[in-house]
Amino acid sequence: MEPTPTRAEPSNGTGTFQPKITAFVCNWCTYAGADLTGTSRIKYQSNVRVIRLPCTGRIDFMLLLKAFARGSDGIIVSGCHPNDCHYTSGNYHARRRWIVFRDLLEFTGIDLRRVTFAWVSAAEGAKWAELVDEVTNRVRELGPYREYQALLGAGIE
Amino acid sequence: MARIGVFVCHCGENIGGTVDCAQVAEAARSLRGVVHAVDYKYMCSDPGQNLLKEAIREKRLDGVVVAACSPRMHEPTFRAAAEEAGLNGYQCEMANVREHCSWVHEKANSTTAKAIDLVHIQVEKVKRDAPLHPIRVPVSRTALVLGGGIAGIQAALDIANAGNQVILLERSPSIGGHMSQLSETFPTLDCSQCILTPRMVEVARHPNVTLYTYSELEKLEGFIGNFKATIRRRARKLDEKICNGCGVCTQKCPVKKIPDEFNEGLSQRRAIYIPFPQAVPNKPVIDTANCTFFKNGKCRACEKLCAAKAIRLDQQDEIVVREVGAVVLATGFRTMGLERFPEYGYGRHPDLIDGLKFERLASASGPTAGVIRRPSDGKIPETVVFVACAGSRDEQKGVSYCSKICCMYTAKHAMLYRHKVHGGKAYVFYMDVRAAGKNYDEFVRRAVEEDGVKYVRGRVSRIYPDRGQLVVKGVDTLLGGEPLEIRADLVVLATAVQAQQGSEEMAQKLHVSYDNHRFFAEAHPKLRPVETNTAGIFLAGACQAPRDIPESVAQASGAAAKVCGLFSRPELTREPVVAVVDRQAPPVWSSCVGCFLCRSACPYQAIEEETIRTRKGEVVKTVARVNAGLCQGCGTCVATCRTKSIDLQGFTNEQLFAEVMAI
Amino acid sequence: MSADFQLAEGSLDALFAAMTAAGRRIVGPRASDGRVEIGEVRSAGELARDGRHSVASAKVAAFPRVEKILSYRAEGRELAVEDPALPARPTVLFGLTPCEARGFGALSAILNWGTPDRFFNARLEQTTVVAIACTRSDEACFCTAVGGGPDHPGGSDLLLHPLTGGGYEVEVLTEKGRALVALAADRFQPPEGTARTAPAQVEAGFQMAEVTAKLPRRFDEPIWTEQSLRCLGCGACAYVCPTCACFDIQDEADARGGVRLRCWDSCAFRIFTLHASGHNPREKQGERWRQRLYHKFSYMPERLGVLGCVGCGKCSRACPVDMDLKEHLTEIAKGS
Amino acid sequence: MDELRDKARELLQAGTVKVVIGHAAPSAGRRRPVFVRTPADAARLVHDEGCWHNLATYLTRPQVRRLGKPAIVASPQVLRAMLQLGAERQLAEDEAVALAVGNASSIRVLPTLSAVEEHLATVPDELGAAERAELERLSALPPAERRAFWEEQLGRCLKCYACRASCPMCYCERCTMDCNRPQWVPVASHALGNLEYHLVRAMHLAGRCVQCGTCGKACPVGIPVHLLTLFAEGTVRRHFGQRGGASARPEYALSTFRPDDKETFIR
Repeated sequence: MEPTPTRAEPSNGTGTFQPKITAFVCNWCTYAGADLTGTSRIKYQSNVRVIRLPCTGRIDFMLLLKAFARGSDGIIVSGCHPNDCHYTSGNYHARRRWIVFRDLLEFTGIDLRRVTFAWVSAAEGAKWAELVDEVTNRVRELGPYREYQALLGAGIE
Repeated sequence: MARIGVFVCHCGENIGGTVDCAQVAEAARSLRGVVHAVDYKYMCSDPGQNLLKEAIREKRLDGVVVAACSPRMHEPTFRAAAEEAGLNGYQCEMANVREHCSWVHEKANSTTAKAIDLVHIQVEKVKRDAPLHPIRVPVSRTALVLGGGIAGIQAALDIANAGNQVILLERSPSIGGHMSQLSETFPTLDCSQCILTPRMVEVARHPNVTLYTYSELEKLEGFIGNFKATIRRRARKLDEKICNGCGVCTQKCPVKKIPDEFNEGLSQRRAIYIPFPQAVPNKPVIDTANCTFFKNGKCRACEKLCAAKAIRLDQQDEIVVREVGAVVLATGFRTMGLERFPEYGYGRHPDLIDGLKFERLASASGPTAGVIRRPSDGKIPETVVFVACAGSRDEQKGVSYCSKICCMYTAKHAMLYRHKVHGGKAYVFYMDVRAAGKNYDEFVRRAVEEDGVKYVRGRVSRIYPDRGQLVVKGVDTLLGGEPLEIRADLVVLATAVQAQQGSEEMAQKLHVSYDNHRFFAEAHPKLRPVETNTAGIFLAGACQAPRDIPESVAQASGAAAKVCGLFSRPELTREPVVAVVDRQAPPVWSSCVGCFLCRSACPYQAIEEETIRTRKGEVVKTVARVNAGLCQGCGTCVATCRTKSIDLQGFTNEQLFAEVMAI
Repeated sequence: MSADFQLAEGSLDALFAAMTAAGRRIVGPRASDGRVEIGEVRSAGELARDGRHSVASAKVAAFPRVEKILSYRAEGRELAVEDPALPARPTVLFGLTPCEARGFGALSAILNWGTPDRFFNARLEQTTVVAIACTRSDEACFCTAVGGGPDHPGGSDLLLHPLTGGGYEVEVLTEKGRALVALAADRFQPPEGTARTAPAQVEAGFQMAEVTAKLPRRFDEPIWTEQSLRCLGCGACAYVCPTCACFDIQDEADARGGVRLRCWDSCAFRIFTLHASGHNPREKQGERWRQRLYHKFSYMPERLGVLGCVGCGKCSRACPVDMDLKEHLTEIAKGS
Repeated sequence: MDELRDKARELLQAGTVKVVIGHAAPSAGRRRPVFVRTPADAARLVHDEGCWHNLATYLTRPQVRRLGKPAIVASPQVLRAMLQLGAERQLAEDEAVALAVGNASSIRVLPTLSAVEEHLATVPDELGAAERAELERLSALPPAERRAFWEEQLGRCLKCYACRASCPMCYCERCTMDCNRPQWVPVASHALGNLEYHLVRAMHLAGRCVQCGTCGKACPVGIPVHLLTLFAEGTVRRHFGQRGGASARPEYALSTFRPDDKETFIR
């Protein structure tokens, strides 16, 4: 499907490319960590849009595909560190899923530099800011994910 | 068509200073399904909440999005407000435009643009919010306490005193546990039994407590509030009700040479015996493994001698099934066997003993009536070496952790010895002295400074017998690793505290997880220390990790408080954020194919089997069903399900899909 | 069968060049690692001409796998609907088998049944079909049983008859064909009467009249379950069939807008007839297989006066479990 | 061949089974699944290299289940599929009799899944050399070329679902592809719909795939879709030491874990 452009593309006014970053985070660690970034007033780039889930175990790999299909240039997936899962083992299951899925993406030639996995705890407000900035900068370097967006609409007469 | 209301909060300058809230509200108005959008200075204030309530009533809203702070902050506030206005609380979502936006970005169009996206995401979510209702689970207000040591006794008493029923289960013939074996207790040196036995009696007499000693848990089914416990009451071979505990049988029994467990084998008991004088219940039990009658059908001496005619040699084990609402695990610990110490001669030498044996030697109720005599020849030892960290903090022995209590009881032992044997020499080999705790360090210092116990920092490399004594070879690392050799009459090893025998089986029986040392695992190391990851099952005492008495008691009371909280209402209500397996009209019934691969994904054993039958009772198929009582709502099963037959209320596939599509 | 022109082997490339120059897209059977596909061919050399039964059908030229039939966008609260421009690219389907060419007739009949299908018609309008008579056949072929033949002119604008000495005799069958000839008139010589390569022998195996006569009364017989025991319920047969016209309408949309697509669908799929209620009028594979046959050999002749089959045998070749249509029809014809 | 027919005939005669699922040869070049229900018909059974279908697919098919208890001519891949179906509760311990052929010198009659598991213990479970080579070749390509390869291949996909239909592990009554609330994967066979379909298929087979390659052979337009599932299954075997079709006990790699599972990419 042809992605309909988001209403107001994030733009820092300088006209440089502003990547669209989608983040899938768990409620108990990374979402709370991002809250801490806020309460600590640590600044980071505004390109990221956060989808909140209860646990990384809930993150269906399909959601990542949908984010790309929606025109995301980069994706962040983040949750509790091993052993810290609020549900004791959701992140362990997630980790296995990621290992397999990431391998498969690579095998089909999808650009892994655009998918970042991280453990960010509720205490790592600073790490969240670094993570978002690092991913945003890297993806800005890479430019729009044209290869994937070219798939949208292709094969439709 | 949805009727969504959007409320954009300025949070004073916190949001308003960075995000153009009016523009966000404006943009929200253009979203399909949004019929009302306003911005306001402080949404969490009373006027702000009233704004929300009025709009819900007047605009007949079926969903609201509050763009403000983090949902982790004010979601309850606004959900409650929505409820008051007659909207289901779960049809209220929050867009986090403060912590995730205004506080972390500069004032810019892009920041406002992000806020608009965040609102849009939540609008798409709330459109698909189903009204949810807290889950109610009936609770049977009886607690099962596993283990009759001090932790179990304390938990049982606290729960019972709050007016609830308790079943206290103990594997051995008497309650009391390790604490009943101790002589004195640190740091006060008050007599262990003097403080414990009143509690033992109290719990046994308690009208709300059913005491099952000499009994074991066969299996536990069900879930929080609704467990079904199957208990095996092993046959004591006598009628407890009739037996008056006179003890004649225990004196006349011809089988005499059985090592006494309570005295750690330092004395002997008969085949029919009462574990120890203050045992509760104070009734004998026949040790069928050693009783002549059970070996060759002869003897029956006890039966003949019993005036009360209480002996029942034909008595069989009894299976009792009880409904319980909660379980407290208090199965305690064991200590590492001396056979694990080749360097110390595998503890084959009678005068090389562990801490518990020493407790019995020092105990007034012990085999030596409290006089310290070495086991080999009953001689009063002139030199005693105490070895701390025997097995603890030792990877070779598979114990990486600190056993926590050894430093304290070793100091206590040395002190007791010095008190009882004047002029006796006491050495303590240690790695570090860990005496954190109220009056603990003072206690250790007292041993050194007042009672002249010699503390040597270093490991003992070898212990071997030599001319009626034990040669202890070690080094004093504080004296530059100078080799040290002490000829001792008695050596006491402070052996490592380990998980109870069979704790693994117990964990599997109860579906609680355990760590790699077989100690039961708490639900959260900091915030849920007395809960397990299985709802309704709690932890007390050393079955979770090495603990001393005050900690065990405190934790037991903590667990009891959790149980009482659970029992305080006839039903327990839980967040309805749980997984559900779809059910459809026949002939589909459910899209679940019953592969049950989701089962092992569930951390809470919440996935059950449901056999679908036609009205005629023919089996259509067996599908998964989520037990709402157990499900905690992580959603791992949802992501595992190939047929998308399981969904998570509050985070449904449709919602997450729509959220991504809104970006 | 009379020839209008003769076309030398060597003239094909010139013809291709002329067609390309005239802005025609040339699509035809071409060999691609071991298989014959339908795709763009730039030169005659690329064309697969002997035993050139392509796996998929050339129907894609007029009835693509996926086509956009409208798109819409949210403007404030309103939806702005856009009609896509009708396809304008003129296409020459070159070197089809006569059976494939005939397929367009049946396809057109069903897609235009009731309301005309403007998308299909617009594409067909732009399409010129050049068939080459078959000199070979395989065991899946049964065109002769369904009113066609290895050199049947039906559905073609031009029909080429291979000559023993190479080159072709050309039958011009329609105005479209004439227009194509005009693009390289000098290459189309008057016929010299050279011998044509004998058309393939395609033995019918059964009498279609028998089948059409028997179907109505065999509806409730176990034969359908029996024949379809090994059927996996995939859509391979329908998707390679030159006459299968079933489609699904899909909206691909988000909160801001979307597109409405027409996508191929197949009556072999379980969910093809699955109702929202869970009820499925064709719950069993046998019922779905029966539907496929009845639609092609009973309903279409009855309602539209055309058979829904051209005997190309593509379905039999594509089927992963060797569901052989010719064999099954023979069995049906045999029965009482 | 004779032995196979004899064994089948015996089972049918004895009434042990109602149907024998095997292959027949309608003509020299063709092999097709066949359902033999009379002792006489057993003569139609063939087994050779040409018999590529994983017949276990039929064990879960309603129309075949209606025939009664089956015996199935079983290559090692079929046997593994049976175990995996057992692990996923789609096939009971003694619901089907396996006639083990292939690597085993002579036909072995395996009446239960336990017997199947025992038998398989002696049969190596290795990927074909050709497949391994192709996987290595593709993995060695620069990402851009790999992408181009799969774009071209999947671009030809008709979404006829022959790969899904022929897979013994694709027995779900409602496949993710058929979910429309939400419509996770587009129905259309356009570039995106095809890519997503094949990624999902591979993910859903990771840890369950018995590496029979039937999906690839079933594809009418010759897309090597089996490479995707083989690759995903390979990842599972490499990282977690678990494999599809290893036993009839549920040990699904993606719903179990080890706290020390190794990865290199999570920061």
